Amino acid sequence: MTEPLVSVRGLTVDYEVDGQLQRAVDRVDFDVAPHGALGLVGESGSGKSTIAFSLARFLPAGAVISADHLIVDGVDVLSLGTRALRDYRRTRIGFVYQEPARALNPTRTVGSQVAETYRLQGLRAAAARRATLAAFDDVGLPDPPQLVHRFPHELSGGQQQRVVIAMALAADPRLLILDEPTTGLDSRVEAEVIALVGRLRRERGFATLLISHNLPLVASHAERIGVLEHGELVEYGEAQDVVEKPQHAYSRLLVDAVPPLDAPSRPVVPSHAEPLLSVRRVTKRYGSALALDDVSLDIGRGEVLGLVGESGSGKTTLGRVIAGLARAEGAVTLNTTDAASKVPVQFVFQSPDASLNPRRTVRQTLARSIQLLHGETDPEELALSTGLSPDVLDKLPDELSGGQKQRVAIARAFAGRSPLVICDEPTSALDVSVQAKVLDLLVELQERTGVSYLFITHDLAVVRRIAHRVAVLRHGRIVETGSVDDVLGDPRHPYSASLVDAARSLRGGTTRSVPITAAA
Amino acid sequence: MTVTAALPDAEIAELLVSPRTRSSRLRRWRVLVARPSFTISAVIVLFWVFAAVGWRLLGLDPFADTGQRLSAPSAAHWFGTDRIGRDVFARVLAGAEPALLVGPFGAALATALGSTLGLIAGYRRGWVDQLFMRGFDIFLTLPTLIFLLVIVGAFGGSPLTIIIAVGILFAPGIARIVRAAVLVEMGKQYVPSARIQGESAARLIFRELLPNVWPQVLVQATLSIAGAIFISSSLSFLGLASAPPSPDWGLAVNENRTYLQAAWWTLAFPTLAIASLVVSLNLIADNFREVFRR
Amino acid sequence: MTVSFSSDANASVQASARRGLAVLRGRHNQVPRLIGQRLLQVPLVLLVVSVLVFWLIKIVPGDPGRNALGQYATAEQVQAWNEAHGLTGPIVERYFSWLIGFVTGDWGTSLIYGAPVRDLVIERLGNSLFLGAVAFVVLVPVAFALGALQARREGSRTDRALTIGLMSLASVPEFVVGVLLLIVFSLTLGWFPIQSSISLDGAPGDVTRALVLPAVTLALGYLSVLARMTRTGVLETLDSQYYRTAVIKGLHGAPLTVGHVARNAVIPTVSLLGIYLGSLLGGSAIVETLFGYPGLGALLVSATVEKDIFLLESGVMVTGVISLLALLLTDIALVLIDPRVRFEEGE
Amino acid sequence: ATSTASGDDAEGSGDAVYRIGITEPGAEIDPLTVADSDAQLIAGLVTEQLVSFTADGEALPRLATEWSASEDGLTWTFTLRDGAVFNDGTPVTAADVVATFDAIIGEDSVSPAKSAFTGILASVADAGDGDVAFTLARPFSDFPRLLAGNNTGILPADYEPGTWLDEPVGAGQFLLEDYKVGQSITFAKNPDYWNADEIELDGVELKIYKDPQASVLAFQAGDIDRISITPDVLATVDVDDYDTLSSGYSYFYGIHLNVTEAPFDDPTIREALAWAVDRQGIVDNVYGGTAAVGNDYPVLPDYLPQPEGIPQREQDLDKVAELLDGRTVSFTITTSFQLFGEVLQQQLNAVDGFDVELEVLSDEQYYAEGADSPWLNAPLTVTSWGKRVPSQYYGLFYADGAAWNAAHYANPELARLVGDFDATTDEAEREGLLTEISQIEWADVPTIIPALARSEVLQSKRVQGEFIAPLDFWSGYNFAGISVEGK
Ligand SMILES: Nc1ncnc2c1ncn2[C@@H]1O[C@H](COP(=O)(O)OP(=O)(O)OP(=O)(O)O)[C@@H](O)[C@H]1O
Ligand SMILES: Nc1ncnc2c1ncn2[C@@H]1O[C@H](COP(=O)(O)OP(=O)(O)OP(=O)(O)O)[C@@H](O)[C@H]1O
Ligand SMILES: [Mg+2]
Ligand SMILES: [Mg+2]
Repeated sequence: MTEPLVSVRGLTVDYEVDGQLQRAVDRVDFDVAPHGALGLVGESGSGKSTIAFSLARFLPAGAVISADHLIVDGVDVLSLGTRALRDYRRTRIGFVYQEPARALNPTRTVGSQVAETYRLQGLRAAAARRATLAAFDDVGLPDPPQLVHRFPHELSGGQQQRVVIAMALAADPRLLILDEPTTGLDSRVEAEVIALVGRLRRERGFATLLISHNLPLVASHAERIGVLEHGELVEYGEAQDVVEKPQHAYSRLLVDAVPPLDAPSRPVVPSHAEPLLSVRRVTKRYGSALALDDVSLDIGRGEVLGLVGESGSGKTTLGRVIAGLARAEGAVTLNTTDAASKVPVQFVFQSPDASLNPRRTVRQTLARSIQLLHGETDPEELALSTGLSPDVLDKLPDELSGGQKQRVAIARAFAGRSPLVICDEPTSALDVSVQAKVLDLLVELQERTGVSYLFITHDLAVVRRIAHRVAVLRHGRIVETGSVDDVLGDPRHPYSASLVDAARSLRGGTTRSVPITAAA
Repeated sequence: MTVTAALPDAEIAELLVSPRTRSSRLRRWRVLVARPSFTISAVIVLFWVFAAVGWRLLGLDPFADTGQRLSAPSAAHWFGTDRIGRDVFARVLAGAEPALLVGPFGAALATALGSTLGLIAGYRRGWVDQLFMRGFDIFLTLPTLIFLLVIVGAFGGSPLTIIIAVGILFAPGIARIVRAAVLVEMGKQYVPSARIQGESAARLIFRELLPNVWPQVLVQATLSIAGAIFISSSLSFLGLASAPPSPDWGLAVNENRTYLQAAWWTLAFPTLAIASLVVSLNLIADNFREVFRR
Repeated sequence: MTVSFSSDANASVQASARRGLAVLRGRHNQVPRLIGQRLLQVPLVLLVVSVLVFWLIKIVPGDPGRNALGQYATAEQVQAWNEAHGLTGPIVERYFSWLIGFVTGDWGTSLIYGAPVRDLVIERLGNSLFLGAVAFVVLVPVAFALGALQARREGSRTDRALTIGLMSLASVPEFVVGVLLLIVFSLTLGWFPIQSSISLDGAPGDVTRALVLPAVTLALGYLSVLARMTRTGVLETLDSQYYRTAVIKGLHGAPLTVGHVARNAVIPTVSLLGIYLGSLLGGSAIVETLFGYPGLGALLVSATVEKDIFLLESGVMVTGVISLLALLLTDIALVLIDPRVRFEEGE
Repeated sequence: ATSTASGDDAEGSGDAVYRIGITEPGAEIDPLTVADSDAQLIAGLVTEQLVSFTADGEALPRLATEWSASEDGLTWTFTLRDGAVFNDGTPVTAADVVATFDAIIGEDSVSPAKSAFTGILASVADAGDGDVAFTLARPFSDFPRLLAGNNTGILPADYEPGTWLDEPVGAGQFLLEDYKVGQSITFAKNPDYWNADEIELDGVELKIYKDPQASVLAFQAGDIDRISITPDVLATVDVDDYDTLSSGYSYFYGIHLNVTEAPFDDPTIREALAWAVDRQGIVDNVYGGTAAVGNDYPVLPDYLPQPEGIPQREQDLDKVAELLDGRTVSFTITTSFQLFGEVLQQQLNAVDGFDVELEVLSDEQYYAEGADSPWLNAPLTVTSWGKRVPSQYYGLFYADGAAWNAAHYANPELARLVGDFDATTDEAEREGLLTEISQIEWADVPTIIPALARSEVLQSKRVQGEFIAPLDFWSGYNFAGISVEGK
């Protein structure tokens, strides 16, 4: 056996909270081989990100980290001086941060932020620019020469995430740490990105640490998998073993919770004479770029319309137009009869992080929503109904894990009775077990209250679970609509077909076969 | 091996309160009170508040001639005496009254006015913004002095007048800063999130946006206190208004500045009084920020 | 009930036409628009200000004739003097005659100095711009550096000490700070002249020596506020995820501070800078008075107190243009620094 | 010469320049209308008057070499100096003198000097042979003093009012070389001055300090050669390092009591107030000792004659108690001189029976135009008065209907006595009349004059020679015999 690239023994991290230590990671041991790939899975708050940051030795003030040893590429990370630490970060590791929207500096173009990393590697300006364009291309960003000049807020969520990946790869690291790198991506791009990472890993010879709550995804990439629960590594072994013969109860839970792609879909809702929502010939431009191109669709009462499409296809934009948050050409008509629903459309935003006011507690947010939407519940009840424990109520968004934030965002939309809820990837940040629960919840809520959803997602399994009908969006155009079974089972449009294929292949193999590049 | 991460000073670690805690407010208060810079500052501010309210009860006479002109600090006159023989200690304590009237209230008025207008301008943008901003521009362009002269000329130099003058004078600047901060906040998702729930503009402005621009507002508020205390002194520097024999700190600074070389105590103690108040308020604000971060 | 969100097609077409090429979208286009808009608004603002000044100065106590002729002149003489100097008659008429004169370049004669207002104002303006620019150049880097240092060491002794120092400084009025500086550096050490009545064409050494103390006093007056704002801004930035990302990238030193901290931290401070720049360039009455520096600020104070309306109006117009330009600059800077900032009504 | 940096390049070039700090003149400079002392100084260095006075009150011939009054005291004839020329080279003639005074007393004159001559000077005429005849409306024995008043510098007959700064004309000691508005004014010696031989200076520089503290610092640093003594200057500067020039009495502050309204319509209250004031305290606290205790009549101590035998008022609390008889008097002091107001208020509030408020106004507010101007209407005002002869003060603020009679006081007896006094030239008779006048003013107390102030200055030791009189218009800003160490 060769010397491992990463060798961790007895890693323990405590956060200092009001003068008391709270353990986040408890004596964790693992290795990563020089070109190896380790996957870490675990529920929200189990310490995954903390481990990732420990490897970069970048923990917030107040964190105390200790380990018997923590070696990366022959470097004893915990003993580095300031300068050495800087060099270590610059040359040995790449880091893909969990929340791309916040990992990018809002005041600078995305291109300059990636080029900066190349400059750090010693490239000259022109070379760095060229390398940036190439890297954008590599991670599947459209039209790089134009995109590099955009600011983060002008990109779609998936595009932002890809920029962050490109930025991490630019460092040409020995160890690439990916902390939930694909949460915002559709299944096809997700697969592509993972394949890309896998390919680059082999080509350039770096090791990866992939963190995700998406077990199939991790399994498709990693050789070994570690399962974390409450800061402890409860299972650690070959990927295949973990997925096929999970030992620990929690691992089993994770495996079982993966939504099957061929589960029975919900029957189509018999169409009313008058749809709840009708969108006619909506066109939206950002500058000269078309984000929506002549989109028309209907949603019936009590119907869930799944909206799928690759990243940047205009899903969020359509949602915003329907909600009245963005102006566009065309007509959006909502026929509500329920006079009580003062606020007819609710929105669960793609990035819950930004959609919660950082200075208001969960309780304040929920209470206000209940008030505004004339709900008949109270914050406690609302929190419980979305699987939030009541003690989060007095926390501020920054004190919540990603999953919790998303649940707050969902809870908020259901604070009252709005006939239409637009869910923009509401489960993308959730770990599978929670995701399943939330989906159950959303279905239950929908059935109980009879609202309609426009359900935006890139996860076809999720669509199958929740949607009655599905619409496929590509480059701002609806390329296919129909029942879930029709579109997913027998896609007519080649683009739909490729989406379905990608999803299947990613899930089909539970070992680390990488579907898209399998031929290679 | 144990490494404390990214921590310049062990002391801070102890004082820093991390997010994601279950800690109660009470606990944070305890941390706050344990910090010397907070406690001392609080004591100083309280001291001045008591002085402002209760100096008469102490039997001090800030107006009488003690018979000794410009005598240096001594046991009889702790802070010495001034050019017409008044006890500087008595004057400094009594001066807390006008200072605490004009400073905090003037600053509060300016901050309330400025941040409200700034919030509205930044939130509404478009023509409302243009209208407000050009309105502020008028105030920023109009010489301060004319403004003060008109106000003081028309209404005299009473504390109330000065408070109003400070309020009107400082508001446009604060408004601009708040507006700039709001313009940035408007780019964040929580604004449409609230709007889509049918949140009213007023609540959006004051409940959603205001807490997020609060740090800037707070800085402006604490800083305008000193400015407010000085309005009267600057006015009297330019020979425009004065209210002798008021022991007002600002006025004292101007009245005695010509004795800087000859009788430093007449100038130093009122200045120290102002500084102690302003510094304390700022330190209190700092500590709050650090302990109740987020 | 039918709720319709039918959108305004026209507006969005216009919007897209305005924005032009995708690459140039947003900020590059906002700037010319901003400038164009402001060029229309600035004269309007000035017009309002000039009317206000003309009207408000009436309320200011004092009478130019009495000021000129003193205590012993009779009321009739004062009246005659005022008449001779065109200070009587309907205010509207006088305003328009001033306005027409001003626009056509005839700014009138100063009542106090008996000199042409235009020469007086233009000369002083030059001096004020010079001093203000020097003070600004001294002020901004120092304030930013101190604020940043404090933020990096938040809660430390350095931070506390600087807070105490800066806030104490903010608690001492300019005219005391200035006198202290004069006593130490001019009287005791003899490094700088007591009075800074300079002529800008003098020997560079002399000009510099004369400028140091007023510029420093001026800068100190704004230092604490600016440093404090910077501190707050930097603190917010250091809390951000993108800052952490940049650190993990291995960035450090200038690229980190300039690229990922300075820009973002400076956003809330920018509008303050505009106000400061305006007031620095427009002259500071107190510093000029203390140091005898021939700037616009003190001139305007004299003009106000002595009710020299022609001098005052022209001076106000000139300083007004300066401060409005400074404010415009800040708005431009804001757009350039933060691409998210939009001045139009949001979508 | 421009003044850079410390502004001492005049010294640098080796010139002997006397440097004075002034505050900014508050109005356009025209010798005929200048009103504030700084503007007067600027004009006075360039222009020359007919006569001037020494600190002791002795008359000095300037453009006039001799003068005399007619028997009836109604005509004064002044003989002009031969060979005196204006700085543009034209000789000073009787026509110029006539034109100057016509401009002052003329119908449409805006010269503040006009009020000094109103009711006294009827007309001026060229009497031939270089003589000028002044015809008076009533006899006025102190007439030559009026010719040393402000605005009395002789200007050419063709002088156009308002053009002086363009062409600073005059027959005085210096030539105005450079006027930098708001900064400094430089003067060079006038080689054609009639007394040029005695002017040893190469020039004078007036430096403008807008802030008094700046001028103290400048004086300490040696940038200027003189500074007026005030309490803060005395406290700050080491007096021994400088020469103290104790010049004549030149002004006082009068406390005017409105006798037509409560509380000061009651003479006992006015008197009580006069006995309550601690005059020495005012001399010390307000003037830093550079004043004499006053006795409520406006006769400066260096004026001749002096009233005799009127008891000096001093603070006498028993008398106050007796006069007030248990009453408590409340009123407000209105003034633009803060220190005086503060000290007075402090003194009175320390006396039983007085409850005094203070209102300090800016000069502009205090001397506001209009019928309700504070300085002429408030119940108790404190106003400054410059050097005058006693009967002029009568005309200023005691005479019934006088424009500045803030006390609203009237006494026909006093009017008669002042008329007699002005008409008399006999010294003994004048002393008697002045005593009677002063006695009335003392007893009626329309105005309390607690102190009479001297202009005292500190002067750098580099200055040699003694000023004959203070630098003031009545002394003709006389620089004869003054020199400074060159460098
Ligand atoms: N700065 C901090 N201060 C105190 N506690 C923290 C801090 N950051 C994380 N924690 C705590 O440490 C634990 C692990 O957090 P971590 O972010 O590593 O979880 P995670 O597995 O990445 O979760 P998620 O999937 O939601 O991102 C959590 O209980 C969290 O509350
Ligand atoms: N403010 C903006 N300015 C310019 N272009 C924008 C802006 N917002 C979005 N776009 C562009 O519009 C297109 C559609 O974006 P949208 O956010 O609707 O995508 P999406 O389908 O939601 O993608 P994802 O699944 O990645 O979230 C993308 O190409 C994006 O770059
Ligand atoms: Mg995480
Ligand atoms: Mg999206």
